[in-house]
Amino acid sequence: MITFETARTVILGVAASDAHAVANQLIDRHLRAHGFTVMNLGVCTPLTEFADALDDEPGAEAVLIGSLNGHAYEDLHDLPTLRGRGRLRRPVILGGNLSLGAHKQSADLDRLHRLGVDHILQDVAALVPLLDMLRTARVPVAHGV
Amino acid sequence: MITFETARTVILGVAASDAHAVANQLIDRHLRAHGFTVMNLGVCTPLTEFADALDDEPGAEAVLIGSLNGHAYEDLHDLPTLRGRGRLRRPVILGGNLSLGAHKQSADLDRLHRLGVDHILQDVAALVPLLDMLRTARVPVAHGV
Amino acid sequence: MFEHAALEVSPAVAARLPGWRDVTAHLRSRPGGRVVDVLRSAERAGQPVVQPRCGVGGHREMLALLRALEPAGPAVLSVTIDSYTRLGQFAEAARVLAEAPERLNGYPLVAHGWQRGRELVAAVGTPLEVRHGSPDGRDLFATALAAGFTSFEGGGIGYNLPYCKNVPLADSLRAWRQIDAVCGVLAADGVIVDRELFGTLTAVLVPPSTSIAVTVLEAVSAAREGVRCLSIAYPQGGEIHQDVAALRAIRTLTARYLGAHVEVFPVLHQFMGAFPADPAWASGLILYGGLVARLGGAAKVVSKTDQEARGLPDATANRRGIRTATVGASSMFGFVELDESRVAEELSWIEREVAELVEPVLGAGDLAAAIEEGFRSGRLDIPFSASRHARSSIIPRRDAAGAIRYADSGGLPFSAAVRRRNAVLSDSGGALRTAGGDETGEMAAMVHDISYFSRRDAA
Amino acid sequence: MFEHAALEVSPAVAARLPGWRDVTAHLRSRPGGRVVDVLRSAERAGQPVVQPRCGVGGHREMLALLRALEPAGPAVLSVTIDSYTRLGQFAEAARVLAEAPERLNGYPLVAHGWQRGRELVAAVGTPLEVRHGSPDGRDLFATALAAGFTSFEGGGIGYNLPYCKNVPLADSLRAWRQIDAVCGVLAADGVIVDRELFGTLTAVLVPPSTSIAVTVLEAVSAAREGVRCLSIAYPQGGEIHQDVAALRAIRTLTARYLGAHVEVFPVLHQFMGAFPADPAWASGLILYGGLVARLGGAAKVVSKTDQEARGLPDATANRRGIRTATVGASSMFGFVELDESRVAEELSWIEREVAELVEPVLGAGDLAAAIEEGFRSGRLDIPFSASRHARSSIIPRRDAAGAIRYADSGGLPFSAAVRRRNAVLSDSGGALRTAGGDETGEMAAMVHDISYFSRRDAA
Ligand code: B12
Ligand code: B12
Repeated sequence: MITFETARTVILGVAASDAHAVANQLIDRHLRAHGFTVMNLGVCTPLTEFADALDDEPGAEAVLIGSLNGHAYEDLHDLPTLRGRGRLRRPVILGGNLSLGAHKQSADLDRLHRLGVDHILQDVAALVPLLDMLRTARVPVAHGV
Repeated sequence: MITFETARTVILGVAASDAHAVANQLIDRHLRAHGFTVMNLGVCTPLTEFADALDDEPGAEAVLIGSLNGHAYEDLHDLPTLRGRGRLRRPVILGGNLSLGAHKQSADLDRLHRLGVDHILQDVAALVPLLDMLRTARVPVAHGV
Repeated sequence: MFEHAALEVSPAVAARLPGWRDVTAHLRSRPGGRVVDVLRSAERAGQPVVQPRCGVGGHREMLALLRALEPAGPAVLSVTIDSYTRLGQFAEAARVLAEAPERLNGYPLVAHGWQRGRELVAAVGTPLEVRHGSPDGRDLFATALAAGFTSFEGGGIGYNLPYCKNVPLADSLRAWRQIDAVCGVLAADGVIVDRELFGTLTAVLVPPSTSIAVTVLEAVSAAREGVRCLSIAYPQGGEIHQDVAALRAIRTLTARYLGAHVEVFPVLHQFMGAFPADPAWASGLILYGGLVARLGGAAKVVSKTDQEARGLPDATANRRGIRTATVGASSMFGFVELDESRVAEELSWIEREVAELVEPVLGAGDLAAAIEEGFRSGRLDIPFSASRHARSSIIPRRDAAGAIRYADSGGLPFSAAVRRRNAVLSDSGGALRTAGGDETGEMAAMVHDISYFSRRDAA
Repeated sequence: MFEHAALEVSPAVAARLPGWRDVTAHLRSRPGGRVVDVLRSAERAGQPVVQPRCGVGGHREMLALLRALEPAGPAVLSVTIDSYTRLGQFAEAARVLAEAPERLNGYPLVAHGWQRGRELVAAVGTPLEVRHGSPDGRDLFATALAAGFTSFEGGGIGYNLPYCKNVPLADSLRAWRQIDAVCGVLAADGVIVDRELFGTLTAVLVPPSTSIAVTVLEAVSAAREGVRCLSIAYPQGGEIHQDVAALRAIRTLTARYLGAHVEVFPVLHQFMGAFPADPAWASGLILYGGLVARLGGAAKVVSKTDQEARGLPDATANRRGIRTATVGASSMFGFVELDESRVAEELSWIEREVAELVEPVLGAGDLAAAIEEGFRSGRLDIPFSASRHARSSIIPRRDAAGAIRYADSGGLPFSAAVRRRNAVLSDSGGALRTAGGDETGEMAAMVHDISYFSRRDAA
């Protein structure tokens, strides 16, 4: 296990209408194994709850949201409003099964980016490298504007 | 078993390039069970062989040709020529798998009709009724003109 | 205005519904046939019938979907409900329905209303079941009853712990007791509503005795409320001797704990964990599920599709799934015989484990309170709980043959013999695992076991 | 100009071919890998590899087809030859190729010429086999060798009786002896050409001992000519214990009659009779075939497609068939165990029946003459012969379990014990048959048995 000088914290959770728990729990373990402190909000977490958590833990590097049930867009619907109010100003990283149906279109992801999602990952293995990269290039308030 | 006053004869065979024997042998038995005399020329029978058989057996009511291997059109290619020479002037009844591929088009059958095939049957059960019908409506030299 | 003393429906929903007499009169007319009759005839035939999952947002689209699936020959069709409705967020469901119905992952029956529900029931000759995942299913149940559905899935444990974060078990158990009580009233009146219990739980590496313990507790609770027809679902785990034994255990254990006045139909959910993405492996797994259902004596098998790993299936894939499951459950594979002594061995251990889990709970005076206390203390538990109200301190693992064992049974009150067997068998699986990616130990083993079938993806 | 003393090639074809040294040098360079290596590694892995049938008229289309199928993971690919070329009507094949290549039911390799054959071999990394059905395969063989194919199907009986009307067995046996002799020369030189024997025969209700007797006779003949690598194909009949026993009998019987200097690879042809039209039943049957191949210890399984009943498959269906066969032959179905005592019982009877058929023939001085005389007298026979040179006086029938028996063994020199067992078992099937349409007795029974799988057509 790798340890870091400074504790690194992330906020993790599953989107508002989504109860899929397995990937969430595996990602939690994965990040802990890589030295992160994980504030895991679990399944069925509305955006406001992510925002509240970030208020409680302002040192968190990023907000990681999983969505499996096809409702990613609807569940992140209020991201622009929240960001407009100055909340959730941290990289939002989204992963899972991000639209309905077996035939995916790139428009599905474009739509999510337009809501303000900063990074979309297919693969959990890309998570830690992305977080490392973001820390290096950190411009905390640049996100969500 | 049904018996008839007059013996009824048909000529049966499988198209020139086609070796599929099973349906041919079942149809043979089927027709015999219905009182027909069957001149079965078997598999791989060129049209000229059918024509020769009809010359030998001028009382035959019809010429029944099976084609399973997808070569029906090619194997019956010379029907117009033979008919033009006054041969095979008897109803030609065709059955089997009459074109290549799993997706059949009605054009495949039209093309066979245009060669001079008189009747195309999907189902062996329709054979005896068709032969009965043809006998009732018999106009022997009308075919293939 | 829907009113029944046994069932508290939220006023807004109740106001839109017809009266109790209209509802029961309509049910009594059996508009779309009854699920219970289908299940009974499956039992008689000794061959499981097939039911797909299916639900889309729009009403017209839902009608079209049911009509598209019916020719594939399912004996029961589903109306699968969207996530918002499941969580009681009817307004959100209605908003998305108005804006973009194609973005709902199921049919929002409450938002559509019971009249449209009746249209669904009338649209096909096949009886319908509502499948959802609502910790509190009362509003949906009232709407479904009014619509004339004769089968309703769910239970106070199985529709809570996998499906939400923070609904106390006391609340969900109370909600489902009310639903069961209404079914009891109806049953006493000759109107049989099939109640299906979701033993699938969190679907991933669920040990059979965990699944069955939960459904036995729910079944006993339902039977006490007067329910007379129960479908008890178990999720295919992947090792056929264990799966067949589990399906058979549903019969032996419900006979033991319920008595003969309740009809019980074992149901197999085809593999509910991470599915292979490759359509050929997926179809193979679907066929395999049909096979397990028949060998285990299930009355029904709920089918998957070859698009499962990718997203909600289109109608074509769903039809294919129904047909493939039908073939798997058919006499074409009648030659498959299992090592019956191995099945019997699994069966007896499943029975024992379930007994050790449920008997302390059933012995208590207040069943609901005992269940709640069980999960609080960890003497009842499920893996990967979505809810905070279960500890998830059990660690499931596949053994060398692929069967699911308790590598750690957490706070479960297992006897030493049960623990020992599970420990030995769990260890046997270790040798087969190759570390996945940069993960090690525990985590790699878990990912490996979750990916048991989904690893099979190469051309 | 192709010349080898052992092989008489028609002058027109020989004139177009390169010389013997060029041909062997090219083969020795192993341009596309060797089929024998693939088969050996399948044997080592204990898992059958999959090969599709595939052939279209046009050259570009054939290249595209091979490239489209390769990603599905076959270990061997086929170049299936059109009916005109099979019958030696090269001019007719060339005419249709020029006019409308899409109307040919296979690839006319002779008309295309050996250079294009080399392009096929070079196009894919998977080795190729020529599959055809030519009573006299010499011209095709010479062209295939020049093209660099390392596997060539056919034999003097199996490529005569099912494939033409009136070629004397003496002629076909002589032609194939020449082909085998050339393979013998090559083998002595280290160039192994796999020779596959078509035990499938007329494909419909072929009793296992008939299939194996024919291939054993062909194998002995080939081995005497020096062939060192034989694939021996058996067509899935539909009853798994019988089919598994038949595949195992290929090993025991070739060990008995050939000796150890010939490598033998049992091959299963997935069900070769009337296929179900419904894609789900068809896929189930394809998966089933994969299963039989693995359990029977086949080195290779030749796959069908879910379009089999309808017509030549498109590439998509063919890919699906390869994948489905692969899944069926995989460890996903490793749990299937058979009643080994039943398999052993079938095996011993198959061995006995084959012995009773072949030993009188093998005992004769001139093998070819004895084979010819066998078929003339009816002491050798096949059902539904396309050729006049077999009597087809045996009547095959399914027993109650679906296994294929001799209801009438015609002139076959079976012992009383064999006859008795076949009679009893054949009768057992009678009760299961419901008369089809207006046919009665014999005919209805035959249609019923032929339609064993294709009856399964309803949604
Ligand atoms: C298990 C399962 C369930 C279980 C979940 C139990 C639980 N509480 O956890 C149950 C049975 C309860 C369930 C319910 C439902 N499910 Co579900 N479920 C699955 C299934 C079979 C496996 C999911 C799983 O656990 N996989 C194992 C984990 C480890 O992998 P994963 O979840 O795929 O996650 C990977 C990646 O997506 C990524 N990832 C995931 N999250 C994140 C987050 C971040 C930040 C990053 C970077 C990456 C990442 O990393 C993971 C590892 O590779 C999938 C289909 C499949 N894949 O086979 C369907 C599936 C996800 N479910 C689906 C649906 C729709 C539902 C339901 C809405 C019911 C319905 N209408 O069919 C309900 C959900 C109700 C609700 N309120 O959300 C759909 C989603 C449809 C779509 N997107 O088009 C799927 C795809 C099935 C399908 N084909 O229809 N489900
Ligand atoms: C058995 C079989 C063989 C056996 C035949 C043995 C023999 N000599 O009889 C073998 C293995 C040797 C064989 C070889 C070939 N076959 Co083949 N064969 C079949 C198979 C599996 C079953 C045929 C059968 O006997 N069915 C049982 C009988 C009772 O039914 P039937 O033949 O379908 O006939 C019914 C109807 O068509 C109709 N009917 C038939 N004839 C007639 C005649 C009349 C007058 C009437 C009214 C009705 C009628 O009545 C019958 C009863 O309902 C079919 C596919 C299938 N159906 O599953 C392929 C099939 C017919 N074969 C096919 C082909 C192409 C070939 C080959 C050319 C090889 C190749 N390229 O793939 C060679 C033929 C070589 C040649 N020279 O002809 C293709 C035809 C393709 C197409 N049309 O698109 C098929 C459809 C397979 C496929 N999907 O590719 N085959």
